Amino acid sequence: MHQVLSSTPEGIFTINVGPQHPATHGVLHLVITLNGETILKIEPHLGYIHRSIEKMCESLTYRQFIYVTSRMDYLSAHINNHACALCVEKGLQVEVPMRAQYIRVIMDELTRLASHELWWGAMAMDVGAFTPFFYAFRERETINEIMEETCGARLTMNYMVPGGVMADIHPQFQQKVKQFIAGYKNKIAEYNELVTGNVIFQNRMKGVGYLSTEDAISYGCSGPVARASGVACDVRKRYPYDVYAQVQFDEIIETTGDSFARYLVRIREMEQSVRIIEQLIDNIPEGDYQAKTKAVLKLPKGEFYQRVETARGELGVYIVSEGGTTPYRIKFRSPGFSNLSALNEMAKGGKIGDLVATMGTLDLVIPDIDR
Amino acid sequence: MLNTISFEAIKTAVQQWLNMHWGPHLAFIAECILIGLLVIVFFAVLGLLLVFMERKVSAVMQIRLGPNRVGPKGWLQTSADTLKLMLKEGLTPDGADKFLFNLAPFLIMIAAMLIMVPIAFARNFQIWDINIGVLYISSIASISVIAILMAGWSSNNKYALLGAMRSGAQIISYELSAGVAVITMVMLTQSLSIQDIILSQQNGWWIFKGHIPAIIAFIIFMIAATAETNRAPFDLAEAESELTAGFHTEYSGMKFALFFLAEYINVFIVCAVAAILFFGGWMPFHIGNWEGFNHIMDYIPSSIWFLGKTFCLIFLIMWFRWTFPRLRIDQLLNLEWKYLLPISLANLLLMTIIVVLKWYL
Amino acid sequence: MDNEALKASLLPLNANLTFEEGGEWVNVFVPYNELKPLLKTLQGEPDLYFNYLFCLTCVDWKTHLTMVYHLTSLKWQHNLVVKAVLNRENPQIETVCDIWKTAEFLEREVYELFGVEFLHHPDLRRLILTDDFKGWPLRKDFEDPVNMIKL
Amino acid sequence: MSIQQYIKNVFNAVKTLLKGMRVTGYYFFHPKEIITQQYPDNRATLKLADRFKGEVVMLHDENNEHACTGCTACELACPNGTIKIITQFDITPDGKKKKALNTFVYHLELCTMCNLCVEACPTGAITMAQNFEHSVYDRKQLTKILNKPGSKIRAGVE
Repeated sequence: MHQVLSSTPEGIFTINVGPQHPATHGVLHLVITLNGETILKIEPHLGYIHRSIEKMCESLTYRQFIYVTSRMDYLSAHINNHACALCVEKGLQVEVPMRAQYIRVIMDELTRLASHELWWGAMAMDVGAFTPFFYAFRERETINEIMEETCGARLTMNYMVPGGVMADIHPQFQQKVKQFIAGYKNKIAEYNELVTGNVIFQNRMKGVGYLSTEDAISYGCSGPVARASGVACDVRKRYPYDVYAQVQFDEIIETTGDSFARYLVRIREMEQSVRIIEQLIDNIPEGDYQAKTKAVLKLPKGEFYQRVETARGELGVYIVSEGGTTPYRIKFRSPGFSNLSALNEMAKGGKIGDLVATMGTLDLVIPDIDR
Repeated sequence: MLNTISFEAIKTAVQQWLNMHWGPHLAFIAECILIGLLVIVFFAVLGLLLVFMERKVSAVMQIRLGPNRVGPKGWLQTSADTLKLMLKEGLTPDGADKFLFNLAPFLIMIAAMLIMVPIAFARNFQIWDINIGVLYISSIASISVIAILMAGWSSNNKYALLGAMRSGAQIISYELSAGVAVITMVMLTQSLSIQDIILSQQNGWWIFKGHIPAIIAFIIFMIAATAETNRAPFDLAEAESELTAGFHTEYSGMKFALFFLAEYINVFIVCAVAAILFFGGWMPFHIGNWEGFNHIMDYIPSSIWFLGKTFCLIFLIMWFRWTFPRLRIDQLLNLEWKYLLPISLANLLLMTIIVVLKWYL
Repeated sequence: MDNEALKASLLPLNANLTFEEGGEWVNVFVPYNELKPLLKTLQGEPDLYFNYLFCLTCVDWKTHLTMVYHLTSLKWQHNLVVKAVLNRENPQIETVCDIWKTAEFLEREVYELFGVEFLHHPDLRRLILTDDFKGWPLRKDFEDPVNMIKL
Repeated sequence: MSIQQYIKNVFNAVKTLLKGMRVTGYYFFHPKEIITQQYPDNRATLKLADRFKGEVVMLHDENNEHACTGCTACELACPNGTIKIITQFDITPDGKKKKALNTFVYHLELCTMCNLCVEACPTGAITMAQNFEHSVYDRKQLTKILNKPGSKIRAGVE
């Protein structure tokens, strides 16, 4: 008979998860070394969706390059744009009007909600529950409609521009957001009933994919992944930008460091996002939505770094300027890239089912990793 | 009797006609062929119906509309899908063990078909009332695991192999608690024959008059049945977010459709068995000696009773599937060996006491 | 620690440090062969405690390459940018992935996009590009007539 | 694990499962909650947001006049080279040469709807339209000429 399945005498064999695999949410490729069902090693292979955005940005002007960044972490497109706009503003030393700052932060938090919604649905799907996906998309759809009305697009909005936002909010924006927020709290309760409390789900999540505090710091993890391991790293708290310094919200920190902690951090972060929006939505000050900037932006010679908190963690925009209209070198420090590098540490020794649960709670967006 | 056009009447008429015209031997052969054809047709219709039902149930639970384009209200959707699957090329991978690879889907269908034998669809309408009906069902049900292992191994695909191995561990362990739950009910009826079991529920179904042990046995049987049919939350053999499609990763076209069909047939069969054991099969809803009430209930045809009960249970299993996340393989085995098996054994003891003391009605 | 205090505490660590003025954070240049011990001290010293490497990248200045390490201390909340100049023909530098594990992936990325060779790196393979890819894409002189569209 | 704990565990587990089933059960018995939109069928009632960015169009008034001066600000603002403006020199009545638009070429296949050209336009000649059904059989059809044949610049627009 022909040879069936190559493996070593000890029964150790490798399988390829991805680039097309339901659990990788995109084109991530993991080479997994297995002993039976137990994972010995995970090696990520990246680059299936690498577009070299950094190189592209070198030939685009400071106004133009922002739209490309929506295509990195497409689930927090607003926040990516926000980071770039802030970085350019830092170089230009432009004061952004208060109205624009308020709008930006509300948009950021709506984006975060939408992103966490999608994560919640997709993660429930990873562990085998299909129905939550649709409930999550129902809420996400409402947010998208609000976005569409104000920004003109649903996913890659390109709404933030250096100096403010591209257009004023839609007249119905405030009313619609308030309506959404009012109904949304019940939805979180429903999510908890359907998924969080479920005994099967808790068993799948608890004690799985453990990441210690030291490792989280050493691997450069950020966002909910690091906060679930007890690292206080919320950029919104540590280095507040725009009006984040003025709003009241809690930095969610869990200390258990397992998948369930990461899950809880995100769920509770959704509540905090709601809280931020509630504080801001009624108090948007009157005024300009955009500061006066020159038609052609030129950054002074120097280096500018801006970090923001996306739904996945700390996004850094590093612009090296030679004084021209285009950046000399631009680097995006993407949260997913660092979080992914810790995957081997988390999933080692677990089962294949654990790997899926762990990857689900990492909330990987592959274009963000590959850029 | 009440039902002049019952299944029983049709069966008797056909039998008489055949015997009258063809003589006993030929009539027997003709009957066999007829039954075979009936079972195949029944399978096809059932498959289409259950797939459609699953899609609609899941859709409404997921705040969607579900299939609604092909035919009135989408009723022909599954037929269209079947047509598509038939037209698709049935690929056999190069590295596969071709004989086993092609055999496996048929084996799983044959196993499903064989279980059909002792199930009573209506009053006196049964292919063969074997006196060990329940035992026969439990033993034939285990054949499907061979087919799954065969499919997984012969595919020469690591995902398929992992899925098959999971499935093997799962089905073999859940057979135990399903078996014990069945034995609990056999204690009550004191017969293995399906006919006897149904008739013993003449004045009330076992779920109502069997006290707590019957209810516990029912719950355990439903859990074990869900596991045995490889359905969520126990669909580890397929677990599409982990193993893409598990043991049938490499199958396509009609061979894949057979696996798919077999899953639904198995769901139907386990639900039918549960309906027979706990809800009296085709037996109408009777309460003790309320003659009037029982009489009204008898007007509803027995086949409706049987199918109604079965489909309610199928709905329950579908409800499970669209609500719960999937278990992990070690948790799955934990659940069986640390929870279901001890509980069902204790339950069996309890039932024995009840039966010995004759506490049941 | 504010920028001035940080500068003051950095000075005794290495005699060859040069500071770059301007910018939000302290920018310090260090000879590439002395980078590793400096970073090790920066991470270990309890007063500095730069335990979080949040960005590691390289800039091609056409005449030379500059490695840029962005460090922060989650405990003291101060930031530092350490830079090292490499020659362009044969860029080599010690790996820092035994100090911060995140550097393993970041260095692999820099290796394949800039061609910087990290000495003693445990697994210096291409991460993003295909194994037979020629050239260092993020260098300024990289040309790819097929895939690069000049507007 | 004591026997009490064991029984408690089993009961709690069953309770959480039933809670989950209640949620899905609620939606099963309340089909009003269904949110599916049957897209191609609801074209008549489908209303897109006014700001929806579907494609770039040039505004023409009833006299077939537009406001484009051919200044190429949009061409410069576009990050993808979507817009190509071909200009010509008109002779004004007082005998001077004046730059004017000849053809406004718009490559829809390259456009990312970033709205930068509309922002850059000094005269408000172009805007975003709410059309999103762009699929065609030939890619060539996606290259559009936005100024209508015979159109000319509106008087007074500089």
